Amino acid sequence: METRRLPVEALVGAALLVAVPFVLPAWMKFIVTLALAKFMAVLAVALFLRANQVTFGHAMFYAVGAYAVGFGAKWFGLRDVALLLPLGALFGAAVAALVGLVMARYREVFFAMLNLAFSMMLYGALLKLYWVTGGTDGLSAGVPTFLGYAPPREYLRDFLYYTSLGVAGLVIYAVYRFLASPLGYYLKAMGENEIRIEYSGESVRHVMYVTYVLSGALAGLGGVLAGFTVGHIVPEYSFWIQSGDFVFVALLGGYGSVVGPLMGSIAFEFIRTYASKYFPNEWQMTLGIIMLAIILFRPGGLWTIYEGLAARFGRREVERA
Amino acid sequence: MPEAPVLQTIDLCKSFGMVKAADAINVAIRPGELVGIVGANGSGKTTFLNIITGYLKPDRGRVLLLGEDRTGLPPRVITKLGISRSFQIPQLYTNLSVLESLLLSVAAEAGRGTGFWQPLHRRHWIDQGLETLDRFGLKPYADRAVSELPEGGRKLLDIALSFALRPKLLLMDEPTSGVSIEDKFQVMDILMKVVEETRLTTIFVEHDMDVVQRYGRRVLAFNDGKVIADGTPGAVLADPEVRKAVLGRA
Amino acid sequence: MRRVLKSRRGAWLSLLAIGVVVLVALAPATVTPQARPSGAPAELKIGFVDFFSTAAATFGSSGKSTTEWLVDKYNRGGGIGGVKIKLVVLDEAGGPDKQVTEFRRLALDEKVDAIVGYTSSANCLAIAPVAEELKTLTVVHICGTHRLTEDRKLKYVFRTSNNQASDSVVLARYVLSLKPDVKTIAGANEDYAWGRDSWEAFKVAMQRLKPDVKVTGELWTKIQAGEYSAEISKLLVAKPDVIHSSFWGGGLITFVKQAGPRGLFKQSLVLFSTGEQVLQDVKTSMPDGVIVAPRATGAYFLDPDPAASPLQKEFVEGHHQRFGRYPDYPAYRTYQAWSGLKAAYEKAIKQAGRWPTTEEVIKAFEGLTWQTPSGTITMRADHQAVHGGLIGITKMSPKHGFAVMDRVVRHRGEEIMPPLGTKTLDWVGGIKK
Amino acid sequence: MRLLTTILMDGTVFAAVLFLISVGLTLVFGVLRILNVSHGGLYAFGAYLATFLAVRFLEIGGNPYLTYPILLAGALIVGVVAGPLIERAFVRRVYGRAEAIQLLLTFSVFLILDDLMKLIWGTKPMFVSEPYTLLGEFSLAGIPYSWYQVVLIAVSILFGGALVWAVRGTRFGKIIVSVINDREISQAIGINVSRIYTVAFTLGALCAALGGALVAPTIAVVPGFAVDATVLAFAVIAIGGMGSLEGAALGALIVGLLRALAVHLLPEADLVIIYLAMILVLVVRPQGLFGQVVLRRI
Repeated sequence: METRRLPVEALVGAALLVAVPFVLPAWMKFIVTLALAKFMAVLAVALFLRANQVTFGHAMFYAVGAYAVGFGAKWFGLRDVALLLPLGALFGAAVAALVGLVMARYREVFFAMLNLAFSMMLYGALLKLYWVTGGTDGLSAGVPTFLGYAPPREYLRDFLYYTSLGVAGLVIYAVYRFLASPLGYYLKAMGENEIRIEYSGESVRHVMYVTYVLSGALAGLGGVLAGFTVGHIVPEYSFWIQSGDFVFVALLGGYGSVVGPLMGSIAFEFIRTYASKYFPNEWQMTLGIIMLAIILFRPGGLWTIYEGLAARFGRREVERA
Repeated sequence: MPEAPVLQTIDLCKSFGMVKAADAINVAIRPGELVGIVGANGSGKTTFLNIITGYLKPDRGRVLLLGEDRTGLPPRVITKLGISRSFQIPQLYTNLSVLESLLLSVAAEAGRGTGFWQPLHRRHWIDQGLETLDRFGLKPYADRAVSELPEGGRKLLDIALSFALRPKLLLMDEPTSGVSIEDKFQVMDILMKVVEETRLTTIFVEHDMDVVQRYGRRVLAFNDGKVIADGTPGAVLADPEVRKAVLGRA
Repeated sequence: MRRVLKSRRGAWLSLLAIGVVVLVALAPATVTPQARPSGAPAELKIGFVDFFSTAAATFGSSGKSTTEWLVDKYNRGGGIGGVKIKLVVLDEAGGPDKQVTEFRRLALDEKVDAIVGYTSSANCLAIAPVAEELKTLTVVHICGTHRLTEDRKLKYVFRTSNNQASDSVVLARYVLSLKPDVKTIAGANEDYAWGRDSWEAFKVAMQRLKPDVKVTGELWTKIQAGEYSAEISKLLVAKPDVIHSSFWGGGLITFVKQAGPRGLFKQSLVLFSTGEQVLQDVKTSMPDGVIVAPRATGAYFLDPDPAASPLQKEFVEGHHQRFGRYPDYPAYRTYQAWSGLKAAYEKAIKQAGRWPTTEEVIKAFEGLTWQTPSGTITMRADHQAVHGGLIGITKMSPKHGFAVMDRVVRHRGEEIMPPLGTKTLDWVGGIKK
Repeated sequence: MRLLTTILMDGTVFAAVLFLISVGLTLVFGVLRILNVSHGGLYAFGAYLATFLAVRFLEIGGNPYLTYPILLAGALIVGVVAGPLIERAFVRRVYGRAEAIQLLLTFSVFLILDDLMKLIWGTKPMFVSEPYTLLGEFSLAGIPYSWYQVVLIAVSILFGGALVWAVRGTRFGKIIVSVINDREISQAIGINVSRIYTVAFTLGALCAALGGALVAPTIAVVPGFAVDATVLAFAVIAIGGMGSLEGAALGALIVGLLRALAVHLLPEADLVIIYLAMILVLVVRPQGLFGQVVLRRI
């Protein structure tokens, strides 16, 4: 049923996203680009939410990806997206592989807190190593090239947009496969019952670890794209509030599916922008109220709202036929 | 030379504070045996399973599995060695469907539980999974959420998940507890048919004398962490000490 | 029935009469004194971005009050070149990625003609390339990092106040004039770029001006930490002659509150590079004899003397009347930004003889000299403004109910800013007495 | 020697502040099993209202010595109004839901509180000095300290002691412990668990507000300081063991002393020392120093 429904909608969704630069004004295109970048970090967080684990520290890997861009530009003159994307993912995965050794043992509040602590350590280091990282002033990203090609300035944003979209597409495919694999199901299952997994001869720690490394790579990718999109990289990328935003967005979109976080990311950027437009002094409160409303009335996030609509719409079609 | 026991425990001891949950337990289970363990609540039956499968570490003594000392290894490793267990309170993935849950056991048994690229829903795994569900009478529920299963179904699925691992020894912890009296024997009939067909070495723990009497070939009676009787159902259940310990009357 | 009708008519008539009277009374005020240049838009939409949340909101509230006061004043006078200003206000909190998003929305969606603001160095560095990309005229009012104008060549971005190095140089010169025999210095700064830069420049300047000065302690606190007991103890133990601190806002007030009773100000000469900003808030808690600077801003609400400077008098009195607070240095720096933007527009209008393009405004801005309450400001070719800065030492003023700056010394812009084309850090290392 | 006493004194002062910030958080976690992110917001709210009332009181010419009860009154108001309100209106609805949801719910309450304070009290720093300076100073090994700092330490000890006594030695405490150990059984034996939750949350809110009110005289209250309080409190109770009162005390002492040590001997580490301690403790002893491991019954 679902498999039959999905491709059509996926195509429609993809077509809409492809059309963005032609339909939406330039500033909205920027917002969607940034949303696509952050989506990958949100997806990383959403993976753990499926397993009932919260992380208040994944901004750490997001920052690793972003600083790969910053350092690349500062020291090595690197500014090619095609080179920095895999590098950022690699660094993200490498740091996650290291931190994950410790983290795979922890669950629930401790998992959340320890992630927080590690990300705040990175935050502290980025502040501290002022002479290397520019401290809070941050680093500038280079003007990106694409496989060595430097697009004309007026098309640069389109290049970035479509690169982000392409990477997002690949990420969606990869994560979709991951979630459909045995390990993906074990991840979901562990939120409910770790004991049964251990008594199946599988290691929950291994499930956590692989997911952690994957999530590090994803958030790293997101960081690279965000670094190029925003153009400026600061320690706040690693701040716990940023991690909190990721969790919030995952919940807003709904972490039950791969597409939910994407919907959440796009919605969040627009909500935040309009909140600060209409309530320049109370935009935080506006976000808080929306989040409360989602939690209390739509715990499945935007995705379930959409599913509800689709179900109703689908039924009507059936009735008509 | 007789075949090595599937399971042998030597002088197993475990205390929780002042309570002795296992007190010098010496037991050997040979291949193909169907053993019922009977005892009142708190007599140490579940603790015995927990120690064998590595959930608890014994204070003293050794656990030999298939002839080798495996004392203190974690459940995951014990399970890999071919010792599966089910639980008094079913340990299920309530957020998955019945078939998905079972597929995870199938994948684990195939040694592919850690694959993260190829799908879980592979044709031959699904066939295998449905076949197992069929054995346990759960096929009609395959696409239902685990949370929707009735209690009897939950117990059966819990055992099916362990069975699908194709163990050399299956341990069942109170397979009929929580199941209504009317359904008890139905559940046990299904289980015993599976065990017989596959000639699986099986231990099941029960506090219900009737069930043990009817299905056990060999019965161990537990009291205060000690094995107080070991033999045929008739002999053990006739033992006045056992009757006193299990039923509270001679 | 008739009576009702009649009475109603009477009411309408009297309303009309009042309306006419009011209109007549207002007429002189609403007639624009300036003729609108040809091609002038209906309104000039300008964004103002400053902190309205987080601890830095203490700067933002001064920035906002000045902006409101000034824009009202300009609009009463017909706006800029006869075009009224429409203000769009945005919060600077939320990190650079939010600021970059907001900047784009301001420029492309709201289609603002210019943007004024940015207090945080990270934010001004982040939006500068975006301003260049979108060709949006941007006037940075407070952000102090020298990297803004030295990392890249700016075309659309101007900074109407001097950079952070000036603060430290002013402090160093003032310390040596008060206490020529200073032997030891220590720093208590927040552990981020602003604190690091401030201390580094001060240390280098001190060592350059008096080579035998020794550093006896460097403290790096968390930004806006609420507990300085250990830091204060350490400074009490080290007993340096001079303590430099770039603490600001709430953190600074907390430090003063905790250090005052414990005698730190009696033991050492303490200097606060942003101290002037909190004087009105700390009221009687600030002891006498503490060096406070409004960074290196050229004005203070008592200096130049309002009695002698009409611009200063109007601003100080107007601001105090409306907001119950005298303008502080973020207020003066906001004033500098708005008045610079206005002056640039007006010069461009004059040069073009019609409403100017953004490029023409930029051309007019470069080399512009304009008057502010804080004196004359010059915009250099590198889009960095040069102006004088003053500094003083606290003295309780019973008249005001808080400490004011005493023994004010004023430095000319050239003394405290590196000349055009010189890197700030090189220049600080080579300053002369 | 002098360095040692200075470090000890500074560390203890900071520890007292940290304890006041975090004790309510650990209490709420212990009973409700919810990490209340809005805790820092309540702390800040307490500080704001207490400061506001004290400033107003002094403005109308009140006796400075009466600012102490006024500060406490401010905290009391925040605690008994905001506590039940937040628990009944929001937190109550997510009992038994996924942990992520619980965390995010309190996070959104935190965001709302943060802006609410700004709307009520504006963005200019607010402060009251009198309670701090009134008590005078004393000298320890040649270094002057304020008596108010000693008061903070004393109040923390008294406060902590009172809480431990309330949990260990009173009927109410026994009920709480029973709820902590097993909700269902407590319900079965006739304890109104829902009311206990409200009371515990309110008590936590009260602790937070009280902490804020007591620390307020030493600081300037500014927008955004709730954020710092939140993260600090997290770190302290993670180190000490979440849900443990003794843990909060020990955690506060460790963090306080470490930071004082860092400031005096290794100022560069001031910023990261707390998180470093947290990581070390959690890696070696995941449940925190006083935390307990719970084994699932199967």
